[in-house]
Amino acid sequence: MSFEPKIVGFLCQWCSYTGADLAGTSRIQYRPNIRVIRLMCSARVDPSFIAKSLADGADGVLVCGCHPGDCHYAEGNYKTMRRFPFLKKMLAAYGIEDERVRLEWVSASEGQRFADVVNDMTERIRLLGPSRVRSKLQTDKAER
Amino acid sequence: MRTAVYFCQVEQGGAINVEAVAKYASNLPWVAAVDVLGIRPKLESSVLAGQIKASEIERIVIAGDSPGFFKPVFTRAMATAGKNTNEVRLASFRAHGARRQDALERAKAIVACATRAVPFPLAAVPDNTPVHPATLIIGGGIAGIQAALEIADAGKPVYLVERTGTIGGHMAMFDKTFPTLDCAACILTPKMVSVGQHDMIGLFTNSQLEELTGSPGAYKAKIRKRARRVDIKSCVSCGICTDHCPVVVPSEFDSCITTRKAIYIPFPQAVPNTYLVDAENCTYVQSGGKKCGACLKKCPKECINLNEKDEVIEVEIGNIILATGYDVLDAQKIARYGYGKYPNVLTALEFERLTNASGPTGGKIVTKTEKYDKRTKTQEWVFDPAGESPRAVAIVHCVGSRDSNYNSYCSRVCCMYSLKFAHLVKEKLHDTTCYEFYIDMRAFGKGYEEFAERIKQEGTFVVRGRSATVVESNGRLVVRGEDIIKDTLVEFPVDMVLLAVGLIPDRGTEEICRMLGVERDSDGWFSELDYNGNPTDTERGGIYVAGVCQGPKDIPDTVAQASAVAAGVLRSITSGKGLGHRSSLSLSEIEARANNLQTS
Amino acid sequence: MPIRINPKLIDELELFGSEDVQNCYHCGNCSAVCPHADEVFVFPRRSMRSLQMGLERKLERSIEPWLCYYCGQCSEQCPRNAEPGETMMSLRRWLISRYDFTGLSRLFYKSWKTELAAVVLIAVLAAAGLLAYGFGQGSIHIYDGVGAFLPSSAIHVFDLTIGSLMLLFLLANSIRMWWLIMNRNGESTPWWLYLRKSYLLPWHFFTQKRYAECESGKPASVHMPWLAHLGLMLGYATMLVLVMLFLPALQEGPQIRWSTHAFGYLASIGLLVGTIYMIHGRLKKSQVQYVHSHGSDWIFLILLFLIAISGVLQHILHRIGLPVAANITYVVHLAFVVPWLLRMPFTKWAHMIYRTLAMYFAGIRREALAKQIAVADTVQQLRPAA
Amino acid sequence: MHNSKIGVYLCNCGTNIAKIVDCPALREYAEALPNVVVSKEYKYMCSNPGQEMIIQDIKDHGLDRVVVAACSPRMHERTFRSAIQTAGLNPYMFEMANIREQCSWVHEDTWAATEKAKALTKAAVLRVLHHEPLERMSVKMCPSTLVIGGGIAGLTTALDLAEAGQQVYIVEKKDQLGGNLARVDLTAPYLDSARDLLTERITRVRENNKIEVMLNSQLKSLEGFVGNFVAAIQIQDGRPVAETKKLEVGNVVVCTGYKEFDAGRITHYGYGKLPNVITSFEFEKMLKAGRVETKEGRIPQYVAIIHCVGSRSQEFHGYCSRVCCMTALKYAHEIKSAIPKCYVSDVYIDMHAFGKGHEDFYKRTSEVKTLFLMYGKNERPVIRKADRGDDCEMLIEVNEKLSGEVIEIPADLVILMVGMEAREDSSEVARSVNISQDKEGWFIESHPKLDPVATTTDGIYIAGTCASPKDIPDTVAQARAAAARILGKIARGKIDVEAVYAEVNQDYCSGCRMCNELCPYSAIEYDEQKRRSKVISAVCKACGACVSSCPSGAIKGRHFTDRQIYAQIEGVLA
Repeated sequence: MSFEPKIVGFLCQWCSYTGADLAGTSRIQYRPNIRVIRLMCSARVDPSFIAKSLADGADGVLVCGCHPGDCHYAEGNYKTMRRFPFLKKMLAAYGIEDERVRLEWVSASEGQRFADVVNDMTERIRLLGPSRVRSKLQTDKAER
Repeated sequence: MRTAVYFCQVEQGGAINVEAVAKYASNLPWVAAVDVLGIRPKLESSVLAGQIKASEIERIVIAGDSPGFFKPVFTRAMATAGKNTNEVRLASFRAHGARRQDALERAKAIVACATRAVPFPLAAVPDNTPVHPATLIIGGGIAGIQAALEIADAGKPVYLVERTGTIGGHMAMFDKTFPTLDCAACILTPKMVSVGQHDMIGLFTNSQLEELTGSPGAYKAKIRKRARRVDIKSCVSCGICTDHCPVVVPSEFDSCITTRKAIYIPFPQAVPNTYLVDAENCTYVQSGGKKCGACLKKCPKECINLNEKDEVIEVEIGNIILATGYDVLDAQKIARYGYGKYPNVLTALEFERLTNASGPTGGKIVTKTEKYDKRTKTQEWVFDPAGESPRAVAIVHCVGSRDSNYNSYCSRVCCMYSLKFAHLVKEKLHDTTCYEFYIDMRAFGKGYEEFAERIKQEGTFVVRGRSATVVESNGRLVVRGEDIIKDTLVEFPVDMVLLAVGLIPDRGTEEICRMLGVERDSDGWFSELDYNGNPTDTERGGIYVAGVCQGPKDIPDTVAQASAVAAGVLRSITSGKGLGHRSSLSLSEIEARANNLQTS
Repeated sequence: MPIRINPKLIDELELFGSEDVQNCYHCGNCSAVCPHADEVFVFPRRSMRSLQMGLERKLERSIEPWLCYYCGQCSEQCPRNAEPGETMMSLRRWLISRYDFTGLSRLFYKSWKTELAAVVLIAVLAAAGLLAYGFGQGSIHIYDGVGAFLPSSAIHVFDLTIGSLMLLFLLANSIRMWWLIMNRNGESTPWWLYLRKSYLLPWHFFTQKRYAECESGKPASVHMPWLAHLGLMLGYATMLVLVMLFLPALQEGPQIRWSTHAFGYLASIGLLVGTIYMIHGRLKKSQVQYVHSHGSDWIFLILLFLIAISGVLQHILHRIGLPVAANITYVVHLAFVVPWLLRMPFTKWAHMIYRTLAMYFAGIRREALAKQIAVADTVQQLRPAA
Repeated sequence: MHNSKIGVYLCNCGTNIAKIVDCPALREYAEALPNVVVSKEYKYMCSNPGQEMIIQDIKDHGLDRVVVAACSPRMHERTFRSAIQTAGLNPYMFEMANIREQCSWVHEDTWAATEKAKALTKAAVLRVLHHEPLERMSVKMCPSTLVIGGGIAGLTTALDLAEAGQQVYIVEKKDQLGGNLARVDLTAPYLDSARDLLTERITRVRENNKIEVMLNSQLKSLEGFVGNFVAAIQIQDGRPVAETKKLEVGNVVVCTGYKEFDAGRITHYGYGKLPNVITSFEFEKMLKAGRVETKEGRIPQYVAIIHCVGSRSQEFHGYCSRVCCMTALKYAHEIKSAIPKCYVSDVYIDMHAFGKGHEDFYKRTSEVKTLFLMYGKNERPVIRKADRGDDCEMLIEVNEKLSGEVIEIPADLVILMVGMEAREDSSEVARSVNISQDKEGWFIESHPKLDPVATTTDGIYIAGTCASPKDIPDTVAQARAAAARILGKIARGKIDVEAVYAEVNQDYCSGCRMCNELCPYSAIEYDEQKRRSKVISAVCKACGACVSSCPSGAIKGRHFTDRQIYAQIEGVLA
């Protein structure tokens, strides 16, 4: 069987989760590899969520929020946006490929965009292959 | 105080019999002189000053439809005569609601107040009436939604009546909103959902007000709930019915650039989020149950009842809010723009849907392509996601607005949404040329001017001059206009023309006026009680106006007004004191009140 | 050097018939719908603007008002009822008064009563003079030949004298027009352009081609104004030639001499039909261009109609052998003709000449401008790339 | 927790879910999950029988947590929450797995969709295990309101509130009510009397015993939070020593208005040097006094009005002041009325005649032969003294756009339409009531479109021109909108605090104050003495921005705790 990536999605409930629902009501088909977790705001995404996801076997993590300027909480998405480069640097330092963690803006009317983002990300991660974070952690544990 | 009353009119055809009012004024004991000066009289301040001095006038009242237009010359005369210039008072018939022929008594009352130096709105306060706590809101657009939530959140019951199958109004159709470009759905749908789930809001979609009886504070409204023919409670919006419905009609929500079925949901995020049957196009309903019925057979939840009948319910209410919104001008009326003749001449709302991510092309901006329609067996121009992108787009402002041949007023939102269109085109198609034909760039709101500047910097060509004609030449559209700043005539070949059509009152406005006794202004919008002081109340007690139905407005102003209306409603409910019709006051009552106010 | 604006000009133009020019808010719709506006001559908006601001020199230099034939599309579609068509019309009147160095034109346009008084005065004087002359040397019972009341040879000389006078004035005014348009502001136009474009003069005069262009796009019934105008214009020109050059032949009778009379009849029909159509149109306000009528328009049309009808009448009376009636009618006819001819260079009639000249000048200016642009382009191309 | 009993309910949604997702398999899978005691599938869980089934099971099996795998929680979370509440459970002991909109409707492959549905259901089961019963709280709502500013906005708000029976305090800096409107004679576009409008308002305010007006006073400080503010007002009114008064208020409406642009900042207009170059407010004074004349007392033959003085320019303010165009047109009419033979030139950039009746007014102004002259944005008309021979006093040089000519406009009197700008004390006000300002100094609303009168600080509202320039009707509408908000809150009598908000664990908090800056709603206060931060739950909107950035991990986002999300992550990755 070919490699099927597992992607964890953190979606803000005002824009992106609504957008993902719209993809559903519009019956826009996309890859089944994403597993969505609903949050109030993308600013709630704690770096540990991403670390935990990767450690637990996710091959990719997608964070979606409202477009800049549209945040239900005025500027939560800007906070996410500013936090992200640092997080990415950290992940890079651990040898985690850049494309595994992605931040995207999806509005409530962008069902198609959500589907496109998921499809694109799935295919990119498929090319990257499975994440080795989990297996490494397990071998580390075993060695210890 | 010795007072002189002068009657002056700005225009021919004032409704009030000025002579009769003048006669009334001359009988007031402190009025020393009355003069009917007629229409646009040629007034000399020195002559007036002479009269003032001679008859020892201490106060002047100028009466008429718009007496303010003559105030400076009288003030000047008072100054020349060495009198107190503060004692020039206005008795404005128009401002205080003496607009119709039957308003003679009102006009007298206005003069009565002015001669006593009492502001008319202070004296003409109708008696308080007890108020029923429920409120009826007509129109489920952003104004109605906002007002409903304001009132319901205060714990007061609201009935929201909406003509179409869903609330949301025009705002739900928009892609992005100027000047912040945030997505309309993101900010509107949460509010719609709140309305749908609110305990205090009785939502009647697909319904209309049928009759209003009662008096301020205690109205009774008959609401016709047109048969939805789908049970709201049990429908799970699975969409199977739509898949099997054979009837295809243009989708109103998509400005008719796409189609829907006879059983349909207006749009995926509709509230209530269920399907409904368009009885006028349903084969089953039209054939009296003899034909079709495909949806009935296929519905897995059996929640379709095509034989459902309209229901008329009666509710008791204390206040009514009109939030009926607008329609857009039919662009076909202006033949020279070729709308309806050339497929790629679009109206603003059509473009909103085209560029919307949930629109027919997923937000891709394309020109129409000709396709063979198997159903109608004709060639039709449709939007196809695979269609060609326009290389050049012209956006024409003031289509039917600021034009005495159509709407003489400014529609207030077109400049900004046209700029937004240019931005959307430029954002999605970098190499596409955009032309904006405008007369005055009305970027007046918070952040609007900055937005306009930004659009210009993005490379959109703004042409000061209203484009006059659109013709087809060599397969492209040619837009002709005068570029006034560059002082030349221009003819731009483009692939798409967007018409910034103006706003007109909703088609149901007239009927509502008839039912509620609310007045309309000459352009057809609802008349407010007092342009400056009371922009949300009407002459009728307990009836308020909010949003565009009172005159074109953008979203922030509409929302502010909708909330403001809620203040009036909540004030009357919480204090238990509502206001009666202003017309319920007699002349003698107003005179008596003015006397009291004058002495106090 | 900044130009001083003159907010008072707009008031003055009202005397020439402009009405709502102040209403214009410059949307440019009129210029864009005008079938005659092009890259070089953008109007009527630009003329409206100059008028609003009182840019007199700019207006005096402008050819645009003459390029307009008042099809009325601009006025119909004007969003603010600023009546651009009527403004162009009143500007033409104003320009006529500006081209006229005597100042009479201005006097006439500003007050139709003055004009009417002048017409009546001259008519009475002319009638008196003609009667005195007639009774002095001939018999009221004889229309032509020996002892004729008004012998055609003498009238011919009289006509030619008055005609020359008129021509003189017209020439002087035309030169002034040329100076205002083509020379005052220091333009240098190569002389050969004047030669090259000279074909435009007869071309425009005889076809009224641009007027026809005006009507393009309108339904057939609306082509009438152009036809009426063309008929009137050609009829008038023909009659003028006949009277000035072939008067004896025209007046001889009672037999009908078809070689001249055929032209005379055609011309008369043109004049009568044209004037009647226009008077009717102005009364009924049947077309946009007939809605607003200045006093001078009425005097023009009524006088011309009276001349035509009295001319026809005296001709008929002569042919059916009523010499006394014919003579009296002839005196009346001439009494109308004399003031008509004399006021020709100062009034609406002059547009027949000015318009044709304007087309000619427009052709020249257009070419001169094209040359300038070409030179500028060449300079641009020759300049090394930055 | 480990003896929790969870019920899992799978909705077929007709065939909407069942067609793609293998529901029996999913049911079996769910049944095997830890702590799950019941797992059922049903055709329509949201239907009455479906809900009844859950309620019955809660009673029969003693369930303490419920998971429903069905449609989007946006659709039916509320339905099921109230169902389990009926059965006596706390509504937050519930979680939904979205297996329709985000699974069966978007995937075609049964196996993959079923796997996904399993993961989502497991995530919900694991998550719900960590749910805690949450209660909605409420805090008291003080019904009185503080209105800062006694202009038309403040008066309108105060009246709406007081006439609804609520106590209002108006704090006015000046010695009289009326604000900038008191300086105006007539209003555009109908030339109605501004004084009548104000007199009506002020009389009503004076007569209302629910309104206390404090003149010559200022807000010194504001403490507390929505419903429970304490305002310190410094009153100078006629007293030798300022008195400070403490007021308990529930809400504050800021209606501090604007100040006019100082025309002296623009040198090329010669304001202050040329005696007959005056500002619009100086002209209003002339109109009120009935003396439209030059400083020398002559009647002007030419008057020029220049628009956008200080507005719409790169140098001064980029924004449009929104009222000047109509005011200028009003002046044109007034001048024509006072001096019929006067020639009025109106020098503008774009004519902003956008409101009701405005375009008509503009046309009327044209009809009375006002000469409209257009200049370009960021270009400068220059005013100079006329020469001796001229019939006017000054000449204005403008590059006129509609004619393309550089022209000179004769003028005896020049009126500069000065724009609006934020008051110099606005930053002080902003600080004391804790709201923010944009770069021009205007107060920022909570949402420019959907919440134009609220601010990000709960209980603080802004109305009128302190938020941005606007005309009288728009100001009045905003003022009333603010009153509506407050009336709504007062009507409820208390402030309902959503059960979902953030909490700071006082033991873990290091007092670094990172969260204080982060919170867009100023919902986190810092206790200087304890050196700890604390969330005002009544103000918190539960976005969770503070939770994820607390370096000490001291902040807990209720119902979105780290533990709950971790469990969910574990679930989806199983």
